[in-house]
Amino acid sequence: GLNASDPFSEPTEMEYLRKVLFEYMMGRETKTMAKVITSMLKFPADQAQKVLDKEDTKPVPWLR
Amino acid sequence: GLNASDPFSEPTEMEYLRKVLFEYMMGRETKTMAKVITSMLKFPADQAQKVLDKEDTKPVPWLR
Amino acid sequence: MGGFFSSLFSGLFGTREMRILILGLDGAGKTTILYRLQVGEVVTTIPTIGFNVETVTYKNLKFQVWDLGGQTSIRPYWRCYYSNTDAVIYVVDSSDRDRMGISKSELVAMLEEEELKKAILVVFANKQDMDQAMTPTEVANALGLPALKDRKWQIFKTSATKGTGLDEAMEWLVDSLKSRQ
Amino acid sequence: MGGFFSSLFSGLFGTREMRILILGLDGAGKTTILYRLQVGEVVTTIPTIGFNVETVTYKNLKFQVWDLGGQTSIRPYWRCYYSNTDAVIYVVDSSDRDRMGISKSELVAMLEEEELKKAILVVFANKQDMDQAMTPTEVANALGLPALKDRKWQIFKTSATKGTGLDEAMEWLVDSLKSRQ
Ligand SMILES: Nc1nc2c(ncn2[C@@H]2O[C@H](COP(=O)(O)OP(=O)(O)OP(=O)(O)O)[C@@H](O)[C@H]2O)c(=O)[nH]1
Ligand SMILES: Nc1nc2c(ncn2[C@@H]2O[C@H](COP(=O)(O)OP(=O)(O)OP(=O)(O)O)[C@@H](O)[C@H]2O)c(=O)[nH]1
Ligand SMILES: [Mg+2]
Ligand SMILES: [Mg+2]
Repeated sequence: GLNASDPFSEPTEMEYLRKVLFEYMMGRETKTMAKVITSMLKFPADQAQKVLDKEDTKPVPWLR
Repeated sequence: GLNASDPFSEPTEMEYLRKVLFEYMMGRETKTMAKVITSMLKFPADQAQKVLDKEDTKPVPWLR
Repeated sequence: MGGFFSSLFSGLFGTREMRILILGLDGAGKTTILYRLQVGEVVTTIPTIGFNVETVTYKNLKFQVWDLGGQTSIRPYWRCYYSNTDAVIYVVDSSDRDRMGISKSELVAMLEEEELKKAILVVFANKQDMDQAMTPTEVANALGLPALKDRKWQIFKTSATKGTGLDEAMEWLVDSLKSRQ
Repeated sequence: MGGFFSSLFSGLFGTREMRILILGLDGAGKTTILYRLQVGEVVTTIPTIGFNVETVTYKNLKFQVWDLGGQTSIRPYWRCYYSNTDAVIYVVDSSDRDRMGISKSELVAMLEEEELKKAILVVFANKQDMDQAMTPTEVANALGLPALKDRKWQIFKTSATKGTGLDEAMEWLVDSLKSRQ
Protein backbone atom coordinates (compact mmCIF):
# COMPACT_ATOMS: atom_id res chain seq x y z
CA GLY A 1 0.00 0.00 0.00
CA LEU A 2 0.91 3.64 0.02
CA ASN A 3 1.70 5.88 2.90
CA ALA A 4 3.18 9.32 3.28
CA SER A 5 6.80 8.20 3.22
CA ASP A 6 6.78 5.06 1.10
CA PRO A 7 4.21 5.85 -1.52
CA PHE A 8 3.65 3.29 -4.22
CA SER A 9 4.84 -0.20 -3.54
CA GLU A 10 4.22 -1.26 -7.11
CA PRO A 11 4.07 0.20 -10.59
CA THR A 12 0.60 -1.31 -10.86
CA GLU A 13 -0.70 1.15 -8.32
CA MET A 14 0.75 4.08 -10.23
CA GLU A 15 -0.83 2.93 -13.46
CA TYR A 16 -4.11 2.34 -11.68
CA LEU A 17 -4.03 5.81 -10.16
CA ARG A 18 -3.33 7.35 -13.55
CA LYS A 19 -6.26 5.52 -15.10
CA VAL A 20 -8.67 6.48 -12.35
CA LEU A 21 -7.51 10.10 -12.35
CA PHE A 22 -7.91 10.31 -16.09
CA GLU A 23 -11.49 9.13 -15.83
CA TYR A 24 -12.12 11.55 -12.99
CA MET A 25 -10.67 14.46 -14.91
CA MET A 26 -12.74 13.58 -17.96
CA GLY A 27 -15.81 13.76 -15.78
CA ARG A 28 -16.77 10.09 -15.75
CA GLU A 29 -18.33 8.53 -12.63
CA THR A 30 -16.56 11.19 -10.63
CA LYS A 31 -17.91 10.19 -7.27
CA THR A 32 -16.61 6.64 -7.55
CA MET A 33 -13.30 7.85 -8.94
CA ALA A 34 -13.02 10.39 -6.12
CA LYS A 35 -13.37 7.60 -3.59
CA VAL A 36 -10.51 5.67 -5.21
CA ILE A 37 -8.28 8.73 -5.46
CA THR A 38 -8.78 9.91 -1.91
CA SER A 39 -8.18 6.44 -0.55
CA MET A 40 -5.15 5.65 -2.72
CA LEU A 41 -3.50 8.92 -1.76
CA LYS A 42 -4.63 8.62 1.85
CA PHE A 43 -6.29 11.98 2.05
CA PRO A 44 -6.92 13.03 5.64
CA ALA A 45 -10.50 12.08 6.56
CA ASP A 46 -11.79 15.66 6.64
CA GLN A 47 -10.41 16.45 3.21
CA ALA A 48 -11.78 13.23 1.73
CA GLN A 49 -15.18 14.12 3.16
CA LYS A 50 -15.04 17.60 1.65
CA VAL A 51 -14.20 16.17 -1.75
CA LEU A 52 -17.05 13.66 -1.60
CA ASP A 53 -19.52 16.29 -0.38
CA LYS A 54 -18.46 18.45 -3.28
CA GLU A 55 -19.24 15.59 -5.67
CA ASP A 56 -22.79 15.50 -4.36
CA THR A 57 -23.33 19.12 -5.35
CA LYS A 58 -22.28 18.52 -8.96
CA PRO A 59 -25.05 18.48 -11.53
CA VAL A 60 -25.96 14.93 -12.47
CA PRO A 61 -25.90 14.08 -16.17
CA TRP A 62 -29.55 13.62 -17.10
CA LEU A 63 -30.57 10.06 -17.95
CA ARG A 64 -27.02 8.83 -17.97
CA GLY B 1 11.23 12.53 -10.21
CA LEU B 2 8.58 9.95 -10.84
CA ASN B 3 8.29 7.35 -13.49
CA ALA B 4 6.19 4.30 -14.05
CA SER B 5 8.35 1.95 -12.04
CA ASP B 6 9.92 4.21 -9.39
CA PRO B 7 7.19 6.64 -8.67
CA PHE B 8 7.81 9.14 -5.89
CA SER B 9 11.38 9.74 -4.90
CA GLU B 10 10.38 11.79 -1.89
CA PRO B 11 7.52 12.12 0.55
CA THR B 12 7.46 15.81 -0.38
CA GLU B 13 6.15 14.93 -3.81
CA MET B 14 3.37 12.83 -2.37
CA GLU B 15 2.30 15.62 -0.06
CA TYR B 16 2.47 18.08 -2.91
CA LEU B 17 0.36 15.85 -5.13
CA ARG B 18 -2.22 15.48 -2.41
CA LYS B 19 -2.44 19.23 -1.96
CA VAL B 20 -2.75 19.94 -5.67
CA LEU B 21 -5.32 17.19 -6.15
CA PHE B 22 -7.37 18.48 -3.27
CA GLU B 23 -7.51 21.93 -4.83
CA TYR B 24 -8.38 20.41 -8.19
CA MET B 25 -11.16 18.32 -6.73
CA MET B 26 -12.55 21.32 -4.90
CA GLY B 27 -12.71 23.11 -8.22
CA ARG B 28 -10.02 25.73 -7.64
CA GLU B 29 -7.82 26.89 -10.53
CA THR B 30 -8.47 23.56 -12.11
CA LYS B 31 -6.53 24.20 -15.29
CA THR B 32 -3.32 24.99 -13.43
CA MET B 33 -3.85 22.07 -11.07
CA ALA B 34 -4.51 19.78 -14.03
CA LYS B 35 -1.16 20.73 -15.50
CA VAL B 36 0.61 19.82 -12.27
CA ILE B 37 -1.26 16.54 -11.88
CA THR B 38 -0.72 15.35 -15.43
CA SER B 39 2.95 16.20 -15.30
CA MET B 40 3.60 14.72 -11.84
CA LEU B 41 1.93 11.48 -12.82
CA LYS B 42 3.48 11.51 -16.28
CA PHE B 43 0.25 11.13 -18.19
CA PRO B 44 0.86 10.09 -21.79
CA ALA B 45 0.88 13.25 -23.95
CA ASP B 46 -2.45 12.50 -25.64
CA GLN B 47 -4.24 11.95 -22.36
CA ALA B 48 -2.75 15.09 -20.83
CA GLN B 49 -3.97 17.03 -23.85
CA LYS B 50 -7.46 15.60 -23.54
CA VAL B 51 -7.60 16.60 -19.90
CA LEU B 52 -6.44 20.15 -20.63
CA ASP B 53 -8.84 20.50 -23.56
CA LYS B 54 -11.61 19.38 -21.26
CA GLU B 55 -10.66 22.13 -18.81
CA ASP B 56 -11.17 24.71 -21.55
CA THR B 57 -14.75 23.59 -22.02
CA LYS B 58 -15.62 24.06 -18.36
CA PRO B 59 -17.74 27.06 -17.54
CA VAL B 60 -15.60 29.89 -16.22
CA PRO B 61 -16.61 31.32 -12.87
CA TRP B 62 -17.84 34.81 -13.71
CA LEU B 63 -15.76 37.61 -12.23
CA ARG B 64 -13.74 35.30 -10.05
CA MET C 1 -28.62 14.32 -5.99
CA GLY C 2 -30.42 12.82 -8.93
CA GLY C 3 -31.67 10.02 -6.75
CA PHE C 4 -35.17 11.38 -6.71
CA PHE C 5 -35.35 12.00 -10.42
CA SER C 6 -33.79 8.73 -11.38
CA SER C 7 -36.19 6.83 -9.10
CA LEU C 8 -39.05 8.79 -10.55
CA PHE C 9 -37.86 7.98 -13.99
CA SER C 10 -37.43 4.32 -13.21
CA GLY C 11 -40.86 4.25 -11.60
CA LEU C 12 -42.46 5.77 -14.67
CA PHE C 13 -40.69 3.78 -17.30
CA GLY C 14 -39.27 0.79 -15.46
CA THR C 15 -35.84 1.07 -17.04
CA ARG C 16 -33.37 1.92 -14.31
CA GLU C 17 -29.97 0.69 -15.33
CA MET C 18 -28.81 -2.01 -12.95
CA ARG C 19 -25.30 -1.76 -11.58
CA ILE C 20 -23.32 -4.99 -11.58
CA LEU C 21 -19.76 -5.56 -10.44
CA ILE C 22 -17.60 -8.40 -11.72
CA LEU C 23 -15.04 -9.23 -9.03
CA GLY C 24 -12.55 -12.00 -8.38
CA LEU C 25 -8.81 -12.65 -8.30
CA ASP C 26 -6.56 -11.64 -11.17
CA GLY C 27 -6.71 -14.05 -14.06
CA ALA C 28 -10.06 -15.52 -13.05
CA GLY C 29 -11.61 -14.50 -16.35
CA LYS C 30 -13.58 -11.34 -15.45
CA THR C 31 -12.71 -9.29 -18.51
CA THR C 32 -13.26 -12.27 -20.78
CA ILE C 33 -16.70 -12.68 -19.25
CA LEU C 34 -17.59 -8.99 -19.56
CA TYR C 35 -16.97 -8.96 -23.29
CA ARG C 36 -18.54 -12.38 -23.79
CA LEU C 37 -21.68 -10.90 -22.26
CA GLN C 38 -21.48 -7.69 -24.22
CA VAL C 39 -20.39 -8.71 -27.69
CA GLY C 40 -20.74 -12.49 -27.50
CA GLU C 41 -17.12 -13.09 -28.43
CA VAL C 42 -13.86 -14.09 -26.78
CA VAL C 43 -11.56 -11.08 -26.83
CA THR C 44 -7.86 -11.09 -26.13
CA THR C 45 -7.33 -9.64 -22.68
CA ILE C 46 -4.47 -8.09 -20.77
CA PRO C 47 -4.47 -7.81 -16.98
CA THR C 48 -6.88 -5.02 -16.04
CA ILE C 49 -5.10 -2.21 -14.23
CA GLY C 50 -8.13 -0.08 -13.58
CA PHE C 51 -11.50 -1.23 -14.82
CA ASN C 52 -13.71 -1.76 -17.80
CA VAL C 53 -17.27 -0.56 -17.74
CA GLU C 54 -19.82 -1.47 -20.39
CA THR C 55 -23.53 -1.35 -20.90
CA VAL C 56 -24.94 -4.82 -21.35
CA THR C 57 -28.54 -5.49 -22.34
CA TYR C 58 -30.01 -8.81 -21.36
CA LYS C 59 -33.68 -9.71 -21.73
CA ASN C 60 -34.69 -6.07 -21.97
CA LEU C 61 -32.85 -5.23 -18.79
CA LYS C 62 -30.00 -2.75 -19.10
CA PHE C 63 -26.96 -3.30 -16.95
CA GLN C 64 -24.01 -1.09 -16.28
CA VAL C 65 -21.36 -3.74 -15.76
CA TRP C 66 -18.08 -2.92 -14.03
CA ASP C 67 -15.14 -5.31 -14.41
CA LEU C 68 -12.51 -4.35 -11.84
CA GLY C 69 -8.85 -5.37 -11.96
CA GLY C 70 -8.11 -8.18 -9.52
CA GLN C 71 -4.39 -7.90 -8.81
CA THR C 72 -3.42 -7.94 -5.15
CA SER C 73 -2.27 -4.33 -4.91
CA ILE C 74 -5.46 -2.86 -6.36
CA ARG C 75 -8.00 -5.16 -4.71
CA PRO C 76 -8.24 -2.85 -1.68
CA TYR C 77 -9.96 -0.30 -3.92
CA TRP C 78 -12.84 -2.58 -4.95
CA ARG C 79 -14.80 -1.14 -2.05
CA CYS C 80 -14.81 2.30 -3.62
CA TYR C 81 -17.14 0.92 -6.30
CA TYR C 82 -19.72 -0.77 -4.05
CA SER C 83 -22.25 2.02 -3.68
CA ASN C 84 -25.62 1.37 -5.40
CA THR C 85 -24.58 -2.06 -6.63
CA ASP C 86 -27.45 -4.44 -7.40
CA ALA C 87 -25.45 -7.61 -7.96
CA VAL C 88 -21.94 -9.00 -7.81
CA ILE C 89 -20.67 -11.59 -10.24
CA TYR C 90 -17.84 -13.26 -8.37
CA VAL C 91 -15.54 -15.11 -10.74
CA VAL C 92 -13.32 -17.99 -9.62
CA ASP C 93 -10.70 -19.80 -11.64
CA SER C 94 -11.85 -23.32 -10.72
CA SER C 95 -8.47 -24.75 -11.67
CA ASP C 96 -6.53 -22.43 -9.33
CA ARG C 97 -6.70 -24.63 -6.28
CA ASP C 98 -3.79 -22.90 -4.54
CA ARG C 99 -5.54 -19.57 -4.36
CA MET C 100 -9.03 -20.76 -3.45
CA GLY C 101 -8.38 -19.62 0.14
CA ILE C 102 -7.41 -16.11 -0.97
CA SER C 103 -10.45 -15.99 -3.18
CA LYS C 104 -12.57 -16.92 -0.18
CA SER C 105 -11.05 -14.21 2.06
CA GLU C 106 -11.69 -11.54 -0.52
CA LEU C 107 -15.26 -12.73 -0.96
CA VAL C 108 -15.90 -12.78 2.76
CA ALA C 109 -14.46 -9.27 3.22
CA MET C 110 -16.61 -8.04 0.39
CA LEU C 111 -19.81 -9.52 1.73
CA GLU C 112 -19.24 -7.84 5.07
CA GLU C 113 -19.52 -4.41 3.54
CA GLU C 114 -22.65 -2.49 4.43
CA GLU C 115 -23.04 -1.07 0.92
CA LEU C 116 -23.40 -4.58 -0.50
CA LYS C 117 -25.86 -5.86 2.08
CA LYS C 118 -28.68 -6.04 -0.48
CA ALA C 119 -26.62 -7.11 -3.48
CA ILE C 120 -27.35 -10.45 -5.12
CA LEU C 121 -24.34 -12.78 -5.45
CA VAL C 122 -23.69 -14.99 -8.47
CA VAL C 123 -20.54 -17.06 -8.38
CA PHE C 124 -19.07 -18.20 -11.68
CA ALA C 125 -17.02 -21.37 -11.18
CA ASN C 126 -15.09 -20.49 -14.31
CA LYS C 127 -12.57 -22.37 -16.48
CA GLN C 128 -14.62 -25.56 -16.24
CA ASP C 129 -13.02 -26.61 -19.52
CA MET C 130 -9.74 -27.25 -17.73
CA ASP C 131 -8.82 -30.74 -16.54
CA GLN C 132 -7.91 -29.77 -13.02
CA ALA C 133 -11.07 -27.73 -12.51
CA MET C 134 -12.86 -28.16 -9.21
CA THR C 135 -16.58 -28.87 -9.48
CA PRO C 136 -19.08 -26.13 -8.61
CA THR C 137 -19.90 -27.94 -5.37
CA GLU C 138 -16.23 -28.08 -4.43
CA VAL C 139 -15.83 -24.39 -5.26
CA ALA C 140 -18.95 -23.49 -3.29
CA ASN C 141 -17.64 -25.31 -0.26
CA ALA C 142 -14.14 -23.85 -0.60
CA LEU C 143 -15.67 -20.37 -0.64
CA GLY C 144 -17.95 -21.12 2.29
CA LEU C 145 -21.08 -20.30 0.33
CA PRO C 146 -23.39 -22.76 2.12
CA ALA C 147 -22.80 -20.89 5.36
CA LEU C 148 -23.90 -17.52 3.99
CA LYS C 149 -26.76 -15.83 5.80
CA ASP C 150 -29.19 -13.20 4.53
CA ARG C 151 -27.83 -13.41 1.03
CA LYS C 152 -29.45 -14.41 -2.20
CA TRP C 153 -26.78 -16.39 -4.03
CA GLN C 154 -26.22 -19.06 -6.65
CA ILE C 155 -23.20 -20.74 -8.24
CA PHE C 156 -22.84 -21.72 -11.91
CA LYS C 157 -20.21 -23.63 -13.79
CA THR C 158 -18.91 -21.60 -16.69
CA SER C 159 -16.28 -21.51 -19.34
CA ALA C 160 -15.90 -17.98 -20.61
CA THR C 161 -13.68 -19.06 -23.49
CA LYS C 162 -16.02 -21.83 -24.64
CA GLY C 163 -19.05 -19.72 -23.81
CA THR C 164 -20.78 -22.36 -21.72
CA GLY C 165 -22.87 -21.71 -18.64
CA LEU C 166 -23.07 -17.95 -19.02
CA ASP C 167 -26.64 -17.83 -20.33
CA GLU C 168 -27.96 -19.96 -17.53
CA ALA C 169 -26.22 -17.78 -14.95
CA MET C 170 -27.42 -14.53 -16.47
CA GLU C 171 -30.95 -15.85 -16.68
CA TRP C 172 -30.94 -16.64 -12.98
CA LEU C 173 -29.51 -13.20 -12.25
CA VAL C 174 -32.09 -11.37 -14.32
CA ASP C 175 -34.94 -13.31 -12.73
CA SER C 176 -33.58 -12.63 -9.26
CA LEU C 177 -33.21 -8.93 -9.95
CA LYS C 178 -36.71 -8.70 -11.36
CA SER C 179 -38.34 -10.59 -8.53
CA ARG C 180 -36.47 -8.44 -6.02
CA GLN C 181 -37.87 -5.18 -7.32
CA MET D 1 -12.54 30.45 -22.76
CA GLY D 2 -13.19 33.52 -20.67
CA GLY D 3 -10.31 35.27 -22.36
CA PHE D 4 -12.62 37.39 -24.47
CA PHE D 5 -14.96 38.28 -21.68
CA SER D 6 -12.27 38.95 -19.15
CA SER D 7 -10.44 41.22 -21.62
CA LEU D 8 -13.70 42.95 -22.36
CA PHE D 9 -14.34 43.36 -18.71
CA SER D 10 -10.88 44.66 -18.03
CA GLY D 11 -11.22 47.02 -20.98
CA LEU D 12 -14.48 48.38 -19.68
CA PHE D 13 -13.62 48.67 -16.03
CA GLY D 14 -9.84 48.54 -15.95
CA THR D 15 -9.73 46.11 -13.03
CA ARG D 16 -8.28 42.86 -14.30
CA GLU D 17 -6.62 41.03 -11.46
CA MET D 18 -2.90 40.80 -12.12
CA ARG D 19 -1.27 37.43 -11.68
CA ILE D 20 2.03 37.43 -9.84
CA LEU D 21 4.22 34.48 -8.95
CA ILE D 22 6.68 34.49 -6.06
CA LEU D 23 9.48 32.06 -6.90
CA GLY D 24 12.88 31.23 -5.48
CA LEU D 25 14.71 28.46 -3.64
CA ASP D 26 13.32 26.92 -0.46
CA GLY D 27 13.88 29.07 2.59
CA ALA D 28 14.42 32.27 0.58
CA GLY D 29 11.52 33.96 2.36
CA LYS D 30 8.71 33.72 -0.23
CA THR D 31 5.90 32.85 2.15
CA THR D 32 7.08 35.44 4.67
CA ILE D 33 6.96 38.02 1.89
CA LEU D 34 3.50 36.99 0.69
CA TYR D 35 1.94 37.50 4.09
CA ARG D 36 3.96 40.65 4.78
CA LEU D 37 2.40 42.04 1.60
CA GLN D 38 -1.06 40.82 2.42
CA VAL D 39 -1.48 41.43 6.11
CA GLY D 40 1.56 43.56 6.88
CA GLU D 41 2.85 41.15 9.50
CA VAL D 42 5.55 38.53 9.93
CA VAL D 43 3.86 35.15 10.17
CA THR D 44 5.46 31.93 11.31
CA THR D 45 6.06 29.79 8.26
CA ILE D 46 6.66 26.15 7.54
CA PRO D 47 8.20 24.93 4.27
CA THR D 48 5.56 25.24 1.57
CA ILE D 49 4.68 21.87 0.07
CA GLY D 50 2.24 23.11 -2.47
CA PHE D 51 1.44 26.80 -2.70
CA ASN D 52 -0.27 29.71 -1.07
CA VAL D 53 -2.42 32.00 -3.12
CA GLU D 54 -3.78 35.29 -1.82
CA THR D 55 -5.38 38.41 -3.17
CA VAL D 56 -3.23 41.44 -2.44
CA THR D 57 -4.38 44.99 -3.11
CA TYR D 58 -1.71 47.58 -3.65
CA LYS D 59 -2.40 51.13 -4.80
CA ASN D 60 -5.82 50.19 -6.11
CA LEU D 61 -4.40 47.35 -8.16
CA LYS D 62 -5.60 43.88 -7.28
CA PHE D 63 -3.11 41.06 -7.51
CA GLN D 64 -3.58 37.36 -7.34
CA VAL D 65 -0.29 36.37 -5.77
CA TRP D 66 0.96 32.79 -5.92
CA ASP D 67 3.74 31.69 -3.58
CA LEU D 68 5.06 28.33 -4.76
CA GLY D 69 7.07 25.91 -2.66
CA GLY D 70 10.77 26.01 -3.58
CA GLN D 71 12.10 22.61 -2.52
CA THR D 72 14.19 20.80 -5.12
CA SER D 73 11.72 17.99 -5.83
CA ILE D 74 8.78 20.28 -6.50
CA ARG D 75 10.57 23.04 -8.42
CA PRO D 76 10.00 21.22 -11.75
CA TYR D 77 6.30 21.98 -11.38
CA TRP D 78 6.70 25.77 -11.19
CA ARG D 79 6.22 25.84 -14.94
CA CYS D 80 2.67 24.57 -14.64
CA TYR D 81 1.75 27.91 -13.08
CA TYR D 82 3.31 30.24 -15.69
CA SER D 83 0.37 30.81 -17.99
CA ASN D 84 -1.05 34.38 -17.91
CA THR D 85 1.53 35.59 -15.41
CA ASP D 86 2.14 39.35 -15.41
CA ALA D 87 5.13 39.46 -13.10
CA VAL D 88 7.52 37.24 -11.20
CA ILE D 89 8.92 38.18 -7.82
CA TYR D 90 12.11 36.16 -7.58
CA VAL D 91 13.31 35.88 -4.01
CA VAL D 92 16.92 35.19 -3.09
CA ASP D 93 18.35 34.52 0.35
CA SER D 94 21.27 36.97 0.06
CA SER D 95 23.15 35.19 2.82
CA ASP D 96 22.99 31.79 1.11
CA ARG D 97 26.17 32.18 -0.93
CA ASP D 98 26.56 28.43 -1.51
CA ARG D 99 23.32 28.15 -3.42
CA MET D 100 23.54 31.33 -5.47
CA GLY D 101 24.51 29.21 -8.50
CA ILE D 102 21.47 26.97 -8.13
CA SER D 103 19.30 30.04 -7.72
CA LYS D 104 20.74 31.39 -10.96
CA SER D 105 20.10 28.17 -12.91
CA GLU D 106 16.49 28.06 -11.79
CA LEU D 107 16.04 31.71 -12.75
CA VAL D 108 17.62 31.21 -16.15
CA ALA D 109 15.46 28.15 -16.89
CA MET D 110 12.39 30.09 -15.86
CA LEU D 111 13.13 33.07 -18.05
CA GLU D 112 13.54 30.83 -21.06
CA GLU D 113 9.92 29.76 -20.90
CA GLU D 114 7.71 31.11 -23.65
CA GLU D 115 4.78 31.71 -21.31
CA LEU D 116 6.84 34.15 -19.27
CA LYS D 117 8.27 36.10 -22.20
CA LYS D 118 6.28 39.22 -21.31
CA ALA D 119 6.44 38.90 -17.54
CA ILE D 120 8.14 41.62 -15.53
CA LEU D 121 10.90 40.43 -13.20
CA VAL D 122 11.51 41.86 -9.72
CA VAL D 123 14.31 40.30 -7.74
CA PHE D 124 14.18 40.59 -3.98
CA ALA D 125 17.70 40.35 -2.53
CA ASN D 126 16.18 39.22 0.75
CA LYS D 127 17.55 38.72 4.28
CA GLN D 128 19.58 41.92 4.05
CA ASP D 129 19.44 42.06 7.82
CA MET D 130 21.91 39.19 8.03
CA ASP D 131 25.62 39.86 8.48
CA GLN D 132 26.80 37.63 5.66
CA ALA D 133 24.30 39.06 3.19
CA MET D 134 25.59 39.80 -0.30
CA THR D 135 24.78 43.30 -1.60
CA PRO D 136 22.09 43.70 -4.27
CA THR D 137 24.81 44.39 -6.83
CA GLU D 138 26.60 41.17 -5.89
CA VAL D 139 23.35 39.24 -6.06
CA ALA D 140 22.47 40.79 -9.44
CA ASN D 141 25.83 39.75 -10.83
CA ALA D 142 25.66 36.28 -9.35
CA LEU D 143 22.28 35.78 -11.02
CA GLY D 144 23.49 37.20 -14.32
CA LEU D 145 20.84 39.91 -14.37
CA PRO D 146 22.92 42.52 -16.24
CA ALA D 147 23.10 40.18 -19.22
CA LEU D 148 19.32 39.78 -19.53
CA LYS D 149 17.86 40.78 -22.87
CA ASP D 150 14.28 41.78 -23.69
CA ARG D 151 13.27 41.77 -20.06
CA LYS D 152 12.02 44.51 -17.82
CA TRP D 153 13.67 43.83 -14.48
CA GLN D 154 14.84 45.46 -11.25
CA ILE D 155 16.46 44.28 -8.04
CA PHE D 156 15.68 45.52 -4.54
CA LYS D 157 17.25 44.83 -1.19
CA THR D 158 14.68 43.57 1.27
CA SER D 159 14.27 42.12 4.70
CA ALA D 160 10.92 40.40 4.93
CA THR D 161 11.21 39.93 8.67
CA LYS D 162 12.14 43.57 9.37
CA GLY D 163 9.79 44.75 6.65
CA THR D 164 12.32 46.91 4.85
CA GLY D 165 12.51 47.44 1.10
CA LEU D 166 9.19 45.81 0.25
CA ASP D 167 7.27 49.03 -0.34
CA GLU D 168 9.86 50.40 -2.71
CA ALA D 169 9.90 47.15 -4.68
CA MET D 170 6.12 46.93 -4.91
CA GLU D 171 5.89 50.55 -5.97
CA TRP D 172 8.27 49.90 -8.84
CA LEU D 173 6.32 46.78 -9.78
CA VAL D 174 2.97 48.56 -9.78
CA ASP D 175 4.32 51.42 -11.88
CA SER D 176 5.85 48.98 -14.35
CA LEU D 177 2.64 47.01 -14.66
CA LYS D 178 0.61 50.17 -15.16
CA SER D 179 2.94 51.66 -17.77
CA ARG D 180 2.97 48.34 -19.61
CA GLN D 181 -0.76 48.18 -20.12
N1 LIG E 1 -9.24 -22.16 -20.20
C1 LIG E 1 -9.93 -21.06 -19.89
N2 LIG E 1 -9.29 -19.87 -19.89
C2 LIG E 1 -10.01 -18.78 -19.58
C3 LIG E 1 -11.37 -18.82 -19.27
N3 LIG E 1 -11.79 -17.56 -18.99
C4 LIG E 1 -10.73 -16.76 -19.14
N4 LIG E 1 -9.64 -17.47 -19.50
C5 LIG E 1 -8.30 -17.00 -19.76
O1 LIG E 1 -7.72 -16.56 -18.54
C6 LIG E 1 -6.83 -15.48 -18.76
C7 LIG E 1 -7.20 -14.30 -17.88
O2 LIG E 1 -8.48 -13.82 -18.24
P1 LIG E 1 -8.96 -12.33 -17.96
O3 LIG E 1 -10.38 -12.23 -18.40
O4 LIG E 1 -8.00 -11.35 -18.51
O5 LIG E 1 -8.83 -12.33 -16.36
P2 LIG E 1 -9.28 -11.18 -15.35
O6 LIG E 1 -10.08 -11.84 -14.29
O7 LIG E 1 -9.92 -10.06 -16.08
O8 LIG E 1 -7.87 -10.73 -14.70
P3 LIG E 1 -7.44 -9.27 -14.12
O9 LIG E 1 -7.82 -8.27 -15.14
O10 LIG E 1 -5.96 -9.34 -13.91
O11 LIG E 1 -8.15 -9.12 -12.82
C8 LIG E 1 -6.93 -15.15 -20.25
O12 LIG E 1 -5.87 -15.78 -20.90
C9 LIG E 1 -8.27 -15.77 -20.64
O13 LIG E 1 -8.32 -16.15 -22.01
C10 LIG E 1 -12.01 -20.10 -19.28
O14 LIG E 1 -13.20 -20.25 -19.00
N5 LIG E 1 -11.25 -21.18 -19.59
N1 LIG F 1 16.81 36.95 8.86
C1 LIG F 1 15.81 36.85 7.97
N2 LIG F 1 15.07 35.75 7.93
C2 LIG F 1 14.06 35.69 7.01
C3 LIG F 1 13.77 36.74 6.13
N3 LIG F 1 12.73 36.37 5.35
C4 LIG F 1 12.37 35.14 5.74
N4 LIG F 1 13.16 34.73 6.74
C5 LIG F 1 13.11 33.45 7.45
O1 LIG F 1 13.50 32.41 6.57
C6 LIG F 1 12.82 31.20 6.87
C7 LIG F 1 12.16 30.66 5.60
O2 LIG F 1 11.16 31.60 5.19
P1 LIG F 1 9.90 31.15 4.29
O3 LIG F 1 9.14 32.38 3.98
O4 LIG F 1 9.19 30.01 4.92
O5 LIG F 1 10.67 30.59 3.02
P2 LIG F 1 10.07 30.10 1.62
O6 LIG F 1 10.83 30.79 0.55
O7 LIG F 1 8.61 30.25 1.64
O8 LIG F 1 10.48 28.55 1.62
P3 LIG F 1 9.73 27.28 0.90
O9 LIG F 1 8.28 27.40 1.28
O10 LIG F 1 10.38 26.05 1.43
O11 LIG F 1 9.96 27.43 -0.57
C8 LIG F 1 11.82 31.54 7.96
O12 LIG F 1 12.38 31.18 9.20
C9 LIG F 1 11.69 33.05 7.85
O13 LIG F 1 11.33 33.66 9.07
C10 LIG F 1 14.60 37.90 6.20
O14 LIG F 1 14.44 38.86 5.49
N5 LIG F 1 15.60 37.90 7.15
MG1 LIG G 1 -9.40 -8.11 -16.35
MG1 LIG H 1 7.07 28.94 1.51
